[in-house]
Amino acid sequence: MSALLVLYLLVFPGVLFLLGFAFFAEWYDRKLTARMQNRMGPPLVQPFADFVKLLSKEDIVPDGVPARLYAAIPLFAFAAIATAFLYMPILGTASPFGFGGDLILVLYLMTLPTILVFLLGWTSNNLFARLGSVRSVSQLFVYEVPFFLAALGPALMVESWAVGDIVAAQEDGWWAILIQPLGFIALIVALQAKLERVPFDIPEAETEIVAGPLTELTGKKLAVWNLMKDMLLATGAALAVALFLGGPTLPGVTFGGIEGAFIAFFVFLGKVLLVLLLLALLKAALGRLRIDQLMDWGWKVLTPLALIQIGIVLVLKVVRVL
Amino acid sequence: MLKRLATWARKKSPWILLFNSGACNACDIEVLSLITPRFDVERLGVLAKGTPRHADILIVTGPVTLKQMERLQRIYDQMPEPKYVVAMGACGALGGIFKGLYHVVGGVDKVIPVDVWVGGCPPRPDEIIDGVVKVLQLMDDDAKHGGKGWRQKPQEVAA
Amino acid sequence: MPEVEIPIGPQHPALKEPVNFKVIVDGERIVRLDLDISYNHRGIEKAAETRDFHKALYLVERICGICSHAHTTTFAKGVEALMGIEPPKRAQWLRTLVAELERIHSHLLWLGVAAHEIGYNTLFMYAWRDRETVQDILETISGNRVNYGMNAIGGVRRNISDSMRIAILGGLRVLSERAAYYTQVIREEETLLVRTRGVGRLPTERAVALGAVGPVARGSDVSFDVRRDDPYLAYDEVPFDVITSTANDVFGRVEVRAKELVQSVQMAIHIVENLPEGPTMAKAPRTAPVGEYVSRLEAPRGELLYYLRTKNTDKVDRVGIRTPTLANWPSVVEAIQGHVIADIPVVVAAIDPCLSCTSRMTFVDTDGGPKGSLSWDDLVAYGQKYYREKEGLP
Amino acid sequence: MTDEDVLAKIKASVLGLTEEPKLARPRRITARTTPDKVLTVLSGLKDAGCRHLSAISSVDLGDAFEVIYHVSVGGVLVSLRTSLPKATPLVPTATGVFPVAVLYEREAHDLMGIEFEGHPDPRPLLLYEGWPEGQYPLRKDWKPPTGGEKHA
Repeated sequence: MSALLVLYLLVFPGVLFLLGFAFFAEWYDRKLTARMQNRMGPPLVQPFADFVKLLSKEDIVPDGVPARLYAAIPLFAFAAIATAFLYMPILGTASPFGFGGDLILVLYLMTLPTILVFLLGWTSNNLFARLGSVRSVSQLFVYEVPFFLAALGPALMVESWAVGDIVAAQEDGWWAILIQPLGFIALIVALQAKLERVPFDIPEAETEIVAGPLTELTGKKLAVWNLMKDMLLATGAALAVALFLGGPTLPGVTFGGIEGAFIAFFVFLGKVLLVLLLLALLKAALGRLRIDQLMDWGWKVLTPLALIQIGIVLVLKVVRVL
Repeated sequence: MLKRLATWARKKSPWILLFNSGACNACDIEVLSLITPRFDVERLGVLAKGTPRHADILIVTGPVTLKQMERLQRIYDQMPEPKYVVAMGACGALGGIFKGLYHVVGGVDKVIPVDVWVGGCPPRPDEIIDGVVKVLQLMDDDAKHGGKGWRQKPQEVAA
Repeated sequence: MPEVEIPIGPQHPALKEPVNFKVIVDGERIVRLDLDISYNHRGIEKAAETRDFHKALYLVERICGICSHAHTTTFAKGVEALMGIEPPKRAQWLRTLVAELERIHSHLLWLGVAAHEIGYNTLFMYAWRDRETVQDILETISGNRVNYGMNAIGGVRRNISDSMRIAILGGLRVLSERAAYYTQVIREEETLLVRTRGVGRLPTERAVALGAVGPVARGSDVSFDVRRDDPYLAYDEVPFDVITSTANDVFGRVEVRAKELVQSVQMAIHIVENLPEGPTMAKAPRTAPVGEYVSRLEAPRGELLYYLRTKNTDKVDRVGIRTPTLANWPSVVEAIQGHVIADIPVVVAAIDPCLSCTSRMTFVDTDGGPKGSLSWDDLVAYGQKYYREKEGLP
Repeated sequence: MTDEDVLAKIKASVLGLTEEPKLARPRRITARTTPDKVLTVLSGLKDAGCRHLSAISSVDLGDAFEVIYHVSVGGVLVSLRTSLPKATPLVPTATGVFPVAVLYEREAHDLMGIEFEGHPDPRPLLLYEGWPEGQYPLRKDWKPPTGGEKHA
């Protein structure tokens, strides 16, 4: 049994698959955005080529920067996201590592990169990086709260903190998105902000402060950081699918054994592509917000949206409908 | 094997950085129209990057004015190896129509080593893409000869 | 409050050209802007004195790639006035046609770059895709996408055949739909409005006092357009009206440029449809008599002024060039006061700076307060406090 | 405002002109004054309606310098000319009357060496930091030290 577990950990839905899945997610996102902008877009192999090229580039550490810490930060972020992905149900309604409170763990692990971006920007001894890191932390407050609240909805509905139970409850076709559409919208928008993509890419606002915290990052560190970003995109989409779209299950379709896992995987993949399409649409259709506009918008629209959703779920719970 | 993979990756994702060292911005708008729908270099893997740290190819437009001289030098030093420089248009080569003016130094190669010159005033976007492709071929040759040392200096070629 | 000085440029992704902003900020709020633009000063005025008229024409064309035709037309028009010759009617109309096509090309370019500055890349891609249509038209006429080389002393070097006329009219019809689409986009697109409305305020009397020109002045309700007030070429025979907006801010400038885009397309169609027949070149003498002349023209960015002085030789004795962006810089410094850093690219892009044109000019706010630098602990403390107050307020 | 109205208005209300303003070409009026009366003439022109300072040109006539203020109302452009002695090219700054003049004066100072008395910020404008002091490239007698090639 443990050999299968190690195989699960390292090869299939584990690290190796996650790398491929992350590159695919980035290619899919860039290709969609390019097609929406009437352009051709990069070839499938592009993210992999970017990654290998960056690995082979010279690794410059600017003076006045703690070299070891600076090199370690991208690896921390990489490890955090890799573990978060393990708890995503892909082959069945629950991942073998799932336990009682794994939703909380996943949410915490997905917050870690933003804190590390702040540390990265701060230690890189560059004015733009410092300004970018201050912005990314300021932006952290705006989207973390609605992100947690939106994730709270389905957990409240099923009264359990395990992603596996949430997916199992949705097996009968009653996907959380049907009952909690507001929660889904809040989660998608907060996810876009967490990934710091347009319209929320204020910390790396290319046209304002060069590349924000990433200004001084080069070579291997930049390669790992970009890879971590892609994995965060893939994990975020997988979480959205698990919580709101019933994970790898289809109403009325249940197969055991190998075929079940096989079908479950493709169902999961289809739904993730749908979520990625939504994110790419957001990215192509909107321009960047200003930091103070984001603050007002976050507190006055995003958080209330999630709160209302929680309220509705509570009322439904009391009325015993669920 | 690893070396071939690295060279293949470098050829597949050349990130460019545009630096205007005193040009009349005709070359700049032609380089910019590379990333727009009609020419779209993203399909070749080319991305326009904002910081020298992330860039592989530095595209310099214009004759180097005295004021831009040491800034151009600083930008070039900040770029990680292996780095390449494309000098754009007649100005990048020998100062073009601005040659001999009191505030102009002349060609880009007076300040930093240049790998590829793209002719024209301004060169058409497809000529610029051809310039980038030539840099990619240079990457191949450099990988075979281990670094840039094998190349003849332009003066030697002329002699 | 101690201020932090943030240098943006001269190499910066937002700026396609070298300008260096020393931004004095207070957390995110801009206290003062000190900009230094002379990175691509090449000394063109000195060189023009050593070249005869025809060679100087080529030099003057390369002052700025986007408004090259404006520069050559102003120079040629000035020298012709000094020589006392008048280019034939058809040449005047062709010059006006290329001038309007260049205005379309420049406004579309600006629309894309301004959208890119606020991170709205899709509009950047769309605007530049449509700009290719204008560049195709210019290429059919003059053989080159940028730096067309249309002008010569005494007339125009290229002519339009009937087959070209059909192709041009086809392209212009496509453009008129696109221009109408863009005027609608800038008025309704929420993310654009949020970033342009109320940003970079410039009341009318300040615009006049600060000598603003072109869409920047017209965006603050100053009705001043050289094409109407000081008519030249064929502008007195081509119907057009001067567009102004009373918004007095970045949105006003955006609106003026979008409407001018629509109008330039109509003017170009009008010119191509009733182009007079006749020769396109007039015989020009080798030398120009002693004299002075101030030649003015409405370039895409505003009033371009050439002071020409000749003394009976085939060379210009003195040429003083004042470009539109040079006159618009004080308006930027005034309009940016009190905004956040995120607004710098938007406000700067709103005057559509053409730095190769300017290639001169530094301006420092005259009430210069003490400059200090902030250690990063203060910066962190200040940044957080700034936002807590901000959040605390609403 | 046609050319004649502007001309008439200037003749009537602007004082300090040393010469009779005349209509040199359509919509171009030329006038002349002495350096010390420049400010009075400029504010007179401004009150007469010419509120837009288009440009300030500086010319090296060989034996003297000439500073020309181009002020315009609508289409009509008034070129006010003052000549300055070669040795001491000094004229009061016009930033009081036209704030935008600070730019044009700095350009004239940088390239032609004309001093503007009371200028708020006489830092170098166009030339790079390492430019040798006292070298004014646009003067007729100025030759680039090394033939315009490498300078640094």
